[in-house]
Amino acid sequence: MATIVIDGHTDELPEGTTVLEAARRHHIAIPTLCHHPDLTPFGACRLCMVEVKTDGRWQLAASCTTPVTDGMKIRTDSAAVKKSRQYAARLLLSRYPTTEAVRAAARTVGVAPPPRETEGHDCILCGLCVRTCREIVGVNALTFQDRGPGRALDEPVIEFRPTSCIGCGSCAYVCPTGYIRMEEGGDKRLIWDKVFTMVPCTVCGRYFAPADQLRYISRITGVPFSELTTCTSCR
Amino acid sequence: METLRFSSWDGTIVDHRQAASPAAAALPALPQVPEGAPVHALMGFNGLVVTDPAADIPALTRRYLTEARKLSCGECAVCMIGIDQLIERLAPEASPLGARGLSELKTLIDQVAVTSKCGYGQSVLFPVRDALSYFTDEFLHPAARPAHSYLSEVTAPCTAACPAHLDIPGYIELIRNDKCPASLELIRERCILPGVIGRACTAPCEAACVRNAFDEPLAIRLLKRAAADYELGHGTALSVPAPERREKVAIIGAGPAGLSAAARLRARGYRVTLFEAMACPGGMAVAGIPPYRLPRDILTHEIDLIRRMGVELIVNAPVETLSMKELASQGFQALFIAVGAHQGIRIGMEGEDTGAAGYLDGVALLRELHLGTPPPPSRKALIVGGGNVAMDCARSCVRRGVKEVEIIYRRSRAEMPARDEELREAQEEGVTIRFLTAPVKLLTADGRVTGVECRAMKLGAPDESGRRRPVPVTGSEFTLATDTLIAAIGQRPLLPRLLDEGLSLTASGTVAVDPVTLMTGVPGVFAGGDCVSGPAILIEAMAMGDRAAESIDCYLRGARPGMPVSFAPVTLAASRGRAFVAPEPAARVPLLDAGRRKASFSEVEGGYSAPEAMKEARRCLRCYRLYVWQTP
Amino acid sequence: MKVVNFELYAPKLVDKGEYFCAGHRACQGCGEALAIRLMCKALGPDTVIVNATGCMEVVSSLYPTTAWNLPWIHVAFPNAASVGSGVEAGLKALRRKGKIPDRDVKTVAIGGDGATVDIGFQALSGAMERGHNLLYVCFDNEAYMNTGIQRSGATPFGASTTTAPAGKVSPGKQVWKKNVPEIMVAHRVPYVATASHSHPLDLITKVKKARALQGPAYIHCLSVCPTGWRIPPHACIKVARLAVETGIFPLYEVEEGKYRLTVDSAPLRPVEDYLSIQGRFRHLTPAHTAAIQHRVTQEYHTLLEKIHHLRAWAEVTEP
Amino acid sequence: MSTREGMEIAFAAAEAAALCRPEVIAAYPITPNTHIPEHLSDIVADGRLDAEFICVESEHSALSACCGASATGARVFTATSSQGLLFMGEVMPIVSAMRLPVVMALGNRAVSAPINIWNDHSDIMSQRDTGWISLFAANGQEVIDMIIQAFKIAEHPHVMLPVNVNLDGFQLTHVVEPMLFPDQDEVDRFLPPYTPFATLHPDKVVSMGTLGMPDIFNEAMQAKDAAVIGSLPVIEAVWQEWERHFGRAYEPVYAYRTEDAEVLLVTMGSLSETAEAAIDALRDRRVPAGLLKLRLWRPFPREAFTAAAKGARVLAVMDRAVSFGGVAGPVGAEVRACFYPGPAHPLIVNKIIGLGGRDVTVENFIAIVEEARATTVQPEGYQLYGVRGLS
Repeated sequence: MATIVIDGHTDELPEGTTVLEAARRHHIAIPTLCHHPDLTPFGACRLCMVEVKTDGRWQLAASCTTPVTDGMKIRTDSAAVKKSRQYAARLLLSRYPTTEAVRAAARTVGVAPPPRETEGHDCILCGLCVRTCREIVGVNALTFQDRGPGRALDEPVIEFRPTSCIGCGSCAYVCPTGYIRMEEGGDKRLIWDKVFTMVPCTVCGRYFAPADQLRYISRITGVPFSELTTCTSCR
Repeated sequence: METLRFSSWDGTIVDHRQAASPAAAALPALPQVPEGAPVHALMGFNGLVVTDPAADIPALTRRYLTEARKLSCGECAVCMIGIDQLIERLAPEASPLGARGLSELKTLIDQVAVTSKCGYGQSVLFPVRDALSYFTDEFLHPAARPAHSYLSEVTAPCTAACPAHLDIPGYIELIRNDKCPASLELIRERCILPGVIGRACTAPCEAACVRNAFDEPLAIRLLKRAAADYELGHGTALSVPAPERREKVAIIGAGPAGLSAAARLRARGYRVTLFEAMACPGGMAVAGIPPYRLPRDILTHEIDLIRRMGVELIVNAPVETLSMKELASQGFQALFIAVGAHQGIRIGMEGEDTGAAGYLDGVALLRELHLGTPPPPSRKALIVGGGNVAMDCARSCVRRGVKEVEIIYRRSRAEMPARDEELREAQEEGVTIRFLTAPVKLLTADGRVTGVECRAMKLGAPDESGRRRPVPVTGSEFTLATDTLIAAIGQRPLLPRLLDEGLSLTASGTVAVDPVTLMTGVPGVFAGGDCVSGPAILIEAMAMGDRAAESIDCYLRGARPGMPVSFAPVTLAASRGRAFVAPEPAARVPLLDAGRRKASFSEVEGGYSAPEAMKEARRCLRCYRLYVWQTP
Repeated sequence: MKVVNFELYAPKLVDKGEYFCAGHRACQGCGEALAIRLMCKALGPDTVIVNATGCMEVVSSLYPTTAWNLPWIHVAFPNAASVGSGVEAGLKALRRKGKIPDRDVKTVAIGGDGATVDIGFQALSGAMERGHNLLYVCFDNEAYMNTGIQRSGATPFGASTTTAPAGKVSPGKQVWKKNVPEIMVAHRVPYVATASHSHPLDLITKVKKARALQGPAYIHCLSVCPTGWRIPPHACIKVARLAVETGIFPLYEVEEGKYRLTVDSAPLRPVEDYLSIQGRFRHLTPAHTAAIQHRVTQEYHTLLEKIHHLRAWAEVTEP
Repeated sequence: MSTREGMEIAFAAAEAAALCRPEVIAAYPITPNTHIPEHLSDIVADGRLDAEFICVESEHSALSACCGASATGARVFTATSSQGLLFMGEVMPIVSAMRLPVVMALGNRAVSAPINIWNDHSDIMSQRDTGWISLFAANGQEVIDMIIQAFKIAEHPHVMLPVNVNLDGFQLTHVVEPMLFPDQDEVDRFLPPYTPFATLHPDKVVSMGTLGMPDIFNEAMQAKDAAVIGSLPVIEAVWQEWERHFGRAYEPVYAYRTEDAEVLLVTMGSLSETAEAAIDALRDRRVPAGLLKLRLWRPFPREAFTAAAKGARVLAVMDRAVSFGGVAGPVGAEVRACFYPGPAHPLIVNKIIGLGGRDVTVENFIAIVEEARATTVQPEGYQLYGVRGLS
């Protein structure tokens, strides 16, 4: 257990709890764009900055990726914290000025978004889809492209591997900006520009899941494919 | 860089711009640029250094930012977008900054430094801030300047510490992004035996890892191994580009240096023949490194990949049988000597040369153990020496059932070259160590070793190696009984016949070569690896193999190899970044338990699973260090 | 984005917290209790619930017990929206004056169809018109179930209820269901949506959207009542899904006047599939069914017309 | 330091409410209270008061919104009249049962039909038993004072009940009077910020307004009743504190020239002023008459009243609402009840006067007193005074 002081409240938490979780326990509002309680913290959006004190001096830290340590002091509303959140918001806005999720987040930290011409659905590289695909679905169909010496890419993008994707659509569900789109019609589903064939429910005939997805489930669970072709509401 | 006009290196400001005659102030430790490149100014991760009035700082800054952006991963909101904004606002065509704009940019830089996700973003913009703070006028009132040319280099503390200068943050990031094949490809660019190095390397990179300051270093070696292990399951082939070249190159010694050079040259299309004295290739990797650290199938697999490139391998071709003339007559235009250092060095004690049974040379013992007919196990073994060879001998003896294994070392633990985990694991396996003890006389009876007379030592002043020199304590002699004594205090190369053909040796008995080209006195004959450097680690030998391949290629094409920028004098670990790093210990790998280890030669250390590797890779702070030089 | 078929993995991402807790006294297979539980998960802890009188208030708050792990208030039958207005105004004023922590606590008023489309309608209309930062969710089980299945303005044509029973001369309710979502659209509130507990992630997504915006929003959620609809409890989800798949209760949303179908059920199944398995429609003749089919098809096409041809207010107002 | 100013009393009521810094105001226009919310919305619009003014779509919603707002811990004010109060009727007992300290200015007006916008007390009497504390003001100054006092009473931890301050429609609401307006800081000293014991906020989760089965309903009602009865000493204490702060004394029953009086008039609200004039005239003619002015209607100050009435032979009790088919008007019945059982009780004459704005003059009161003096046996029931074609 680690004893911490967060905005004046003393609390004892199990090791490994993040500062963000600690704050939420105390109803301390901290803005986030890339955080999801069921996924590994990623620290992309930098909106959840707080100040922590572990070795005598206050330092800014991303609350979602910072685990509490015994004796840690945390403040979530200092001038420095506000300033850093506002800068992160400004930078995000400068790159994604029309993305509603970003605009909303900016407002929460007191930064007025610029007047909007059109509504955009940008990829803000929050990594929620990558982590969902990896940790919830377990197929790693999405990854970040790496950048570094000799691997000069103009823009970082999220890389889609059609071969691994099972078309479950969880990435589209978790995407905060609507950038990942998924369309359906009849027995087809389109996602990330890949077309999936849907399987009809043996009972109600509703096209309820992509064949690839059921094959995947069949493979990891050992349940025969034929037993998976009944939709959840008919099971 | 001759006279210093301005420097903000490490944040210490030295400003001689107003001084009538620029004082010959000491330049901060900087990377060495290849000769013949006059430098006006340098912008590096840790500051700005100006040596020439002609330097155009705004231009340098823009160039630096352009280079910096290429390294920004874009995985956090501040670093790349921040750099983009700076590029935009500092562009020549951008609207004038004004004092206010300037200070806004400085605040922006400060914010990026404290809120960035990785070590790169936290440190990369300090020099830009310095430029804005100390060359304000040049930014506020831009003047037309003649165009400069630029030179830029990227390294990292780990990369610089690695003899082969692997792009470590690069391949770690690829692993983190679940791209083991791409990662392995990147590793292979500078390390042709990743599986071997991933197991048997002493990993100087880990010692240099910035994370040492916060918790513990990245498990860089194990990550490399993870990438290699992944490939074992999936399989790849090393490519040879057309067109094939007609020139033939002979390489003597299929050790790490020879194999590396062979692979590189083959990859360039040359026809390569490897001559190996022993029955199988691998050199020290196979003869010196015990299988419990480096399973043979791994080595074989990676050597096979090289052979499949079309490298001809001739084993059981002892050095004695080879001569330059013959090779030349067989049409080899170039020769690379990489015979290693397999000749154990004498301890230099009384009775050493009596050839008494039970007195063994460490490397010879290991060679026998791993390749030939090992001597019958004894009751007790004394090993003399404090290096990894000594450790290997000791641990191998344990595995061969020797009841009592003791190491004698004439200095203390602090000076001992052996790796910590080697020593720890050896002690776990029951090996005992006697520090500050030197053998002075080998005791024998009817041609058999019966014991050794030793003398206690104490530490004196440091010697040229920087380690404290052991000084005998007079009258401290004592005797240790043993039936086996193994000398493992070092090795030197053995190359009888080639010597007669014009090779010259250095004082320390290694082959003398040109430090840049690695060419020996004999044109077309190059040398590298342990036989040049003396006993060193695998990756060092391989790096030399690569360099040799490079200059052999140049030699055959009649070019001269370029000298790379050297970061030797620079401390890369210290950066001006002051952001918070959450402590997170490295992911552990399973070790075979001591009991089972002693019984067998099977691999002691386990590896990471893919998810474990990705988790560990997330700890990397990505400490890329960027340097941009402005030259006329 | 269509969320109809996420059911296999995305549910793992739904909030694990329980705000409408087990142990309440709702009937077996109560669709409304399920819908409320899902709604609360989407809303999260920073929420105040204002509950109109009705089943949910009765089953969840029997003194001295409560199923609510969120701040909750019940005042009366007709006024959830106006109590909600007061709660919203109170929180707004106290936050502005620094008397409560400075963070966005959402006020959510909930009521059944009686409390929403009948007795509470004036209060609802007023609250929406005043533009409070208030989300109103109607859980529509198509009759006054709490008082014993009396007919409401939301009861569908042909359903038999205790005050509009099927008799020798009457086929149950003889007029059509009041279309309150459309009336809410007419209020020009930023967000109006229909939802159903048979499509949990669709429901959650819509509640999250409504929760995020600062202003009035209305969600009309179909909530199957096995007791009142005369169906076995286990058929609850299936019947709700059939309501969507037959086009009787299409799932759509209206953002700034822009219509969007969130679940595309084309081709529609015959209403027969839906009606025939419910006791409340048992008495319907083929003629009745045909009439209902006609009406449903017509309504559905009207909706599609709006989706394909209606421009959002933003588009209309911007040059 | 208070300032004297002439102003329409409805406006003064609004100013008084504003001095109490309410956080939420919800009201719906209805004659004759309309000027109160109108002026309050002016004050909010001018930024003199930082509050949320909710322009609800009905009185029912007005009181509902007040209920919700008060539940969050906000200080809440509303105002209405007549039909509006009756439309609030459903929520009235809920507010008091949920112990929400809402304060209401009630511009008393007759209840339809025939529709009539003028003053009497039938609106408040119809809501008599909802568990609200009811204060009656006799003039503009009392309106100002009572509204400020009302918040202090309502929010007292031992009370926690809603309070309505009754001011007669037109007779008070639309009359311009010179009044003393306390300074803001004086009011702040007298009335500290409201500290609720339970609020609707995620930081401390509570359920309010739960279902009560028969096994606890009696107890709930008993608790509510105890609270209303228990508020009496608090009200008296608040009034004493008021006197210390502002020098104006208040008591539940105000006795005017009652020394050795044979007849006592009993009035509530604005008619008391007319009654005082009548008493003066009678005293000039050596008639031993006095006046008891009821300022507190709920809880009814029984002991104070009987003590004040001690020694009088006849009580002439004025009612301004009819309890059709009852034994007396609401006040009449209350007064009778509070003497029973008792060793001796005065004769009680019960007149119902001034319905729907019918004028009541000094002469009327003099006549009523004369009739009372002539009374020797307890008369039956009650009389609607001055009905044309009768008497």
